[in-house]
Amino acid sequence: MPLPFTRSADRNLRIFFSAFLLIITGSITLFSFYSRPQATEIGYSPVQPVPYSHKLHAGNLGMDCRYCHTGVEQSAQAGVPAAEICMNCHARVKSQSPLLAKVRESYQSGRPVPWVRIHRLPDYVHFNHQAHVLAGVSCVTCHGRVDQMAEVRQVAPLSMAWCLDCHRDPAPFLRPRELVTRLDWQPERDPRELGGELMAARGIRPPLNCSGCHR
Amino acid sequence: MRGGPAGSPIYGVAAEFEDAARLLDALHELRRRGYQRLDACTPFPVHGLQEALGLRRSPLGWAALAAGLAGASGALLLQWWTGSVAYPLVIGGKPFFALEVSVPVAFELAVLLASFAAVGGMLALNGLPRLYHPSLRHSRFGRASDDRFLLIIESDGPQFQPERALEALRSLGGRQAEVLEE
Amino acid sequence: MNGKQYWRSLGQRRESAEFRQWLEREFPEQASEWTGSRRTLLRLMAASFGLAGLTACRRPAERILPAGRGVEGYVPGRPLYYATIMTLSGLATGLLVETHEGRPTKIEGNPEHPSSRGAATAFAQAAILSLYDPDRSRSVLRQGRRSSWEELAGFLRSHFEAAGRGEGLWLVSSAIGSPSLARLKALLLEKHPRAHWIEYEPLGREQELEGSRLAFGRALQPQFRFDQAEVILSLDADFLGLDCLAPAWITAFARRRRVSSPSDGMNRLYVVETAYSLTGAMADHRRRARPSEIPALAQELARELGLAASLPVVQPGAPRSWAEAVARDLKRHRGRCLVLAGPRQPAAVHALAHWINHALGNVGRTVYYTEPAVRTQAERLHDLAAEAASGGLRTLVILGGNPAYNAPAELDFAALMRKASVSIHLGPEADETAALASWHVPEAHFLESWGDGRALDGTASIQQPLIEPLFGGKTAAELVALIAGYPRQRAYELAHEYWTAQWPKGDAERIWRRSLHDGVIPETAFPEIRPAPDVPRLRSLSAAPPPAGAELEVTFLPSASTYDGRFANNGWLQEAPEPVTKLTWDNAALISPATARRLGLQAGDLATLERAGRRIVMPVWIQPGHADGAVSLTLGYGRLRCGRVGRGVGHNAYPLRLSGAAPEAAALRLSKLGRKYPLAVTQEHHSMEGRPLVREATLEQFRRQPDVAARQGPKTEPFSLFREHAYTQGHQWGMAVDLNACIGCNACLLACQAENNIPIVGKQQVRRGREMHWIRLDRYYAGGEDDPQVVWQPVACQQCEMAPCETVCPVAATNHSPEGLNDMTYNRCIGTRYCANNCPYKVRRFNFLDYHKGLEEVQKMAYNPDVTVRMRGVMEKCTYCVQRIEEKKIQAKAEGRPLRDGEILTACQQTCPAEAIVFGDLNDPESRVSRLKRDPRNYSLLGELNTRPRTSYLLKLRNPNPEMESLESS
Amino acid sequence: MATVSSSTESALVLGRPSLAEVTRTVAGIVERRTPRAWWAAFALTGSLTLVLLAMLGYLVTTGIGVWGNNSPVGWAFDITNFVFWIGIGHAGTLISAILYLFRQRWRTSINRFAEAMTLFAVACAAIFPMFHVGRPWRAYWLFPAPNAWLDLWPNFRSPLIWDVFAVSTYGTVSLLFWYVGLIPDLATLRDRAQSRARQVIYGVLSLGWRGSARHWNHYEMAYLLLAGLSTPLVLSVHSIVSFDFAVSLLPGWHTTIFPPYFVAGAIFSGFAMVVTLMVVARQAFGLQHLVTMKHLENMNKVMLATGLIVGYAYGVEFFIAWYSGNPYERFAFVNRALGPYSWAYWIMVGANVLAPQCFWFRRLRTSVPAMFAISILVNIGMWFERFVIIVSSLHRDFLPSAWGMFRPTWVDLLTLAGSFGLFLTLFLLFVRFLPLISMSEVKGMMAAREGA
Repeated sequence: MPLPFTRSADRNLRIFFSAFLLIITGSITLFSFYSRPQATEIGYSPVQPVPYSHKLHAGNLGMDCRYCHTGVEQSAQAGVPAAEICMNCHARVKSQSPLLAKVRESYQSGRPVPWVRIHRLPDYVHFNHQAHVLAGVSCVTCHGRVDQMAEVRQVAPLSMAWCLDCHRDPAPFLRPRELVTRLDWQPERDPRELGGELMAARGIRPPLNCSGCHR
Repeated sequence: MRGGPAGSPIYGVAAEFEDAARLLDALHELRRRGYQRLDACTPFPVHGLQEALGLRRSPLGWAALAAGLAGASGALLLQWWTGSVAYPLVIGGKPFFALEVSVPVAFELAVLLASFAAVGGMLALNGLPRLYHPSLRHSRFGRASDDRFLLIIESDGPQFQPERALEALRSLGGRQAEVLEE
Repeated sequence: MNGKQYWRSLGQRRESAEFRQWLEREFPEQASEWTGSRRTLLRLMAASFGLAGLTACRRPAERILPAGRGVEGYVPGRPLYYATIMTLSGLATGLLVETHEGRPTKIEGNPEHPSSRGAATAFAQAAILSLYDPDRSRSVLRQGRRSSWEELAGFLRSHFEAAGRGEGLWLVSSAIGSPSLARLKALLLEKHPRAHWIEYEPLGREQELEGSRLAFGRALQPQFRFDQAEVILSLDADFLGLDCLAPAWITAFARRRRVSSPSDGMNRLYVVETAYSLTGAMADHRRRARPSEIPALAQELARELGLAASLPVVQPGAPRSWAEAVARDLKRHRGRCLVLAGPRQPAAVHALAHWINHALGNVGRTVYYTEPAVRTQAERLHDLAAEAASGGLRTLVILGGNPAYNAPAELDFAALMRKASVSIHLGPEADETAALASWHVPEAHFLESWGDGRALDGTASIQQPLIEPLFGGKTAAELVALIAGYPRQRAYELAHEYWTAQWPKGDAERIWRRSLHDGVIPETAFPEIRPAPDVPRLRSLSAAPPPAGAELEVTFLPSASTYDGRFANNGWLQEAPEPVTKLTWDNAALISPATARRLGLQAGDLATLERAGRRIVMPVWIQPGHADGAVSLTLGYGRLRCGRVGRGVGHNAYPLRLSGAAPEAAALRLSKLGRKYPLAVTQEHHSMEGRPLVREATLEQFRRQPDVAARQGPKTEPFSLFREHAYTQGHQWGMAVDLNACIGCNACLLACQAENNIPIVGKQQVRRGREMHWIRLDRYYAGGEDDPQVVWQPVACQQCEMAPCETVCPVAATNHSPEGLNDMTYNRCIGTRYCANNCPYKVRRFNFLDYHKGLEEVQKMAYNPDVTVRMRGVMEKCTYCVQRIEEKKIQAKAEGRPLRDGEILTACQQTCPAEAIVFGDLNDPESRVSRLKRDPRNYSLLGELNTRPRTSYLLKLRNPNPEMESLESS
Repeated sequence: MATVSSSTESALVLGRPSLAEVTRTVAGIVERRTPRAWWAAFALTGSLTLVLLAMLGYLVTTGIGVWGNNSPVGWAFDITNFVFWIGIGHAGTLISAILYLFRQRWRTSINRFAEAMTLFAVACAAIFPMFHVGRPWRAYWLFPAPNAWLDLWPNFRSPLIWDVFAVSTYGTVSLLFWYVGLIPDLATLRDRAQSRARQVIYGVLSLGWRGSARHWNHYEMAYLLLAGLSTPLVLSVHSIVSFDFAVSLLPGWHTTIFPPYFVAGAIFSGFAMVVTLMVVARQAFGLQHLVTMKHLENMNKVMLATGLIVGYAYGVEFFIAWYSGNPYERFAFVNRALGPYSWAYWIMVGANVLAPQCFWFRRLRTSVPAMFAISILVNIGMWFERFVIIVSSLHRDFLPSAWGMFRPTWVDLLTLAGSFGLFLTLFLLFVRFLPLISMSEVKGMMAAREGA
């Protein structure tokens, strides 16, 4: 038999091995990076059946979130408005606009407008809008500056780790109840300090145990 | 073909010996004659070979010890951090961290890393894996992993004289004395 | 345990080889994942599990569908509660129904309603499942082919034009408690004076009314005040169980068994019965007697009380001395005692009971009389049969009920129906009767239709729907209105019109709305009537039946799962173990151990039962404490035309059931068939092994040493090797269960099932030991195998402070909340089952298979949206209804006030008619639960393991008559 | 080649073969063309392995419900098989490590074999904890990997987590140990290779080993270290496996004697399995002069010793149950011996305590058929030991109301059979492609003997 290996064998071996390692580690890092909720969730902005602009209504016209999302202070769900609520104004304003055809149709027939859900939690997570709003957590904390979005897009990962960040240290995210829907509001003093006072005043102790959210 | 065209760099010369005893005698003799860079390929660890070649005791033990300690302390740190810093959960009414329950994992990790150190260190110190080596060029190298003993005198630079080395090996009973190219 | 021998079962008692085989046999040959599953996993959950952490692949678009127009006062995501009623055998009980987004999801008792007082029975709890039962009939059928209400209307108009004065028109309806329907009945009979209308209930109580007719000369309804009675004698009346006409009875009875200090008193209960009932289990003295012995005993008692002195002595010996002792005890408690007879007893026995009560001055105190709320007339079915035989039967209208299945056997109702040229059947499902009828009309469920009804005491309520009829069902009233050609046709109009007519014009609407809100209509209870006994008649009547020389006597019992068969397609009820036998998905012929020995029978043997020339095949079950020489047959099984769940479950006993007074005593022949039948029971695992699990003492013992509960446990001082967590901050939830009040009904079990989306697993899985109920009603026998006592112990997760389950979970899926809850996080669980292995109470339940598989949309509507539906492969268990805790906490915070004690009710606690379960905050020293924890009777189950359970139990007490100790021992 | 001499011969190598002969005998097995018998055996075990895969597939797609497990018997065949295989996996490391440290020469010709067996047993064992969970696709939560979604970690108080670390460490270290031992022999195969393919494959596998003095210097130190590390490791692994039970509070599980008792049992079963396989292998490949009666007899002696320890443990358990006065404990053990699962208990006692007593007699100790039969009995017995501990303790614990019975399903049985298929398949591949006796060590030993 000839020699098992020639001089070049070792170089080839090393090249082969390092290439192998590179591919493995590379793919793992890439996967773990792009599978982070930050990568998968943020930026989701589907096309809605009606081109409703929060920028126009909440931003320019300065409507309060609660005008449409009526449940937010009384219920777990903030609620998406019935066509009726749209028609309160649009019976007069832009009453013939083709963009609003679906809304008018829904109002007539009672058949719902099929909005596409953007902020979704798995059904084993029991998030409660009422509890958060009453504690003084602003809409903006989870939904971002909706008043500047023509089309709403998800701005937060809404992952458990992300929720926990706030539940562990809520102070910086709290504000007086009445300012909850003021998306542009900035505290004039140190938010942590303010939040601390609010926590003390309202006895805010966000749950860190599982059944706080999973039931 | 063996011997090779003159000019091609020479790794050393090698010859085959019948058994371990003759190999050892030869080695002693060669060292007496002033050959420093000697090596032997044997099918099994031959006792006295280390002494004959003047090899130092392998330092692997220390590597393993260090790795073991690292493993144990790393494990303890992990368990303390996850249990009482990252997400302290009340479990069975027990403390967030206790040494007692942390022992098994610490021990296992210690053993694991120490073993890695031992094997990794062995390969590193031996320069393995190394598929090609000049000594493989010896015509009877195959027997060195079977029942023969190969003695190698490595070249120690330009002043190295293969002919004298070959002569020395033959004189000490080495068969198939050959020059090994790089 | 104070000298008592606890044992598992007959087989186990004498460790026989057959028994061991039986144990082996208890488990089927192979793992059959149950195909007839009823519910499915919300796929979303699985999906989100699967997707979690996947790369940025397109997310499936999920839709939000808001209503086109808002609904007044309705906020999406918030449950609403409505008052309504459920009617069973013509008697209404008040309910409070929770709805989410317009779908009823949970039923509670209506605190305002006199017959429920906030409690709900197992049947009421399970009604939700029946509402969403996809097997309900979905359309009008003509000769079995799809038809329509309009077509029926057309047909009826022409048909009844011809019918003229109603010759040959017979109507068979279930018992009518509804005033508005009663009025329509009257109208129809006015229009068709020749027509006949029979109110029939297979479990009717004709004998009771007949008894009062004998005693007072007129049919009267006895109304009991159990909370006034210190001594109660029940003659075969299971008034805590299936003969219970109002959950409030149980509440009242249980109140008299609350003992918190040695000075407190408690009532004493004597029970004479054939089979082992819930009432028998509560008894301080229970006497088992074959059916024919009970009247004799009643008469004996009357004689001892010096009433029927003229009557002959029927049976000397033991019953006599027993009767003596009871009589003395009754006499000692004049005006504070109560004697009642069960519906299976002949009129004479009822008459005697009335007489005795009167004589002991109980009338007006522990019992009073009113007009009967319902009058059924099973006997008139014979006239119908006669008419049919004579060919006079033209049109037969069956309003609810299933007579073809449950009418007295000798009538052969099926043949009778065929004789009618036109037969119309109204019923919730296309059942045995529907199959024979020329027309079938789907009946609306009570949660989807308007109506009204009366409680036992006469209190009327409006039945208001919570959802549109899912399958276009109609009510009896609507059908009657159609037949009677009444101008108004819609159920709402019929009820509304009737009631508003009762009230002053101006106020009518206000009262109507108020009645809807409260669930009761003011001033509708019957007035009390003070009847005088017809003593000469009573003297003359002898209760003793002709001496029955029968080898075996037979008695027929309602089923705790299907009642009279109507709930056969309800999986929750089918899987709820029968309280005493712990049988699920089956019925069996119950016999006593001695009788079994005599006939060489073993549990599970198939036998043929023959009576009056009719024969059926049924497995036998050996029931300790059953009367010798008698067989008890549970009705309501073996339905052939029924939904997928109930079809062919169990064996039909109706073919052996004859009508007429006390037919049960007629002889029965039982012969072994030599084959075995697989029964799914959990009972073989019910022995105390001398362990202090259920701690029990007599009132005397408790008075002598109030710490008897502690003394019965081992003397241990548990300590821990590490520093423990302090549970002193905020709320600390705990629970106390009063074993002295618990009557072992399954209400809590079903309430829990409904509240927590607990799946049913089917007979095969139950046989494998995989039932999913979060709360288990442990039943233990005490005493000899022929006549043992029964004790109950509801066991759910004990929420241990030092939970063994938590330590061993490798992924920390179960851990402790700061409020002392043993949280179980389904979405973190990977299903090692290590926690269940390490749980000393074995209260954790594992989803061995996907028990929510293959579910129709309509069935998903029953889910409670506040509770996650668990997927295959995860562990689940009781959480103290944490979803309710969180809801109330948020509500209190929103209203800026602290939580009130008793504001949070767990599902089991809320429905418990005996008020045996108390939940609350242990950190509040004044909360009810804290006070109970200080009660001397309080003890922890397996406390010696130092698991620190948050649930504890209160010592079970019995109040035996000292005079009778000697009798018992004999 | 030398022939087998009488069974009274107690040398470790018979007939003084030359070094070359040793090489030829051992390497020959690998170089000869595949015998028909091997193919037959491989077909059999291979199909059993496919059965295993099918069963696991059915399990994962349908749920744990396809097994007989129930409440209260949450663990049954799954964990029984796990502990059984892990136990088998103890002989290898024990022989190679502990006997090495004690300079037991007789280990040399069996250690490679035993180590391979260890690896394959651990492979089989690892299947069960992986698949006994209700949601295997989430099993990775058992490892302390940070997770961007949840921010959650394993519960390091749980013995199951200790298992994860112990078993994976044990598997890895055993693999290293085995491979390091193989390197010189792989070099031999490389040098004897008759085809280019073999030359390259064995060449790469041997990492270019030259048997140079420097190599041997570090090599022997590394081997010594591994031996030193594996010794406590092998003891720790089964101790930790026993913690799964000892740390719980279940009567019949919560027992302090478990760690030593389990370790002894593991060695017991491991040696039994080695004997079972070795007896067949040496016959099949004519290794009687390298694996001599002396080896087998020594192993039988070890089995006798460990068998006695195990028997003692059985006894002590009962004594302690009685002595502790704990009624639950007492019941658990009475129930074990007389309850519905007593048949399993008595099979266990018969096979583990009584059967090995035969080894008191030299005649039986040195009779191949006898030791084959007994070793198989012990294997069965040790499987039942785990079954008894797990099932008979679980099925009747504290609250009689929750008692139940376990009845295996066909899936349970086929899965167990399949795991044997996998084990034997791997083994057949091993004996076919790798030297099943450590040539370098045998040679070293022979040389040492010449020297002596």
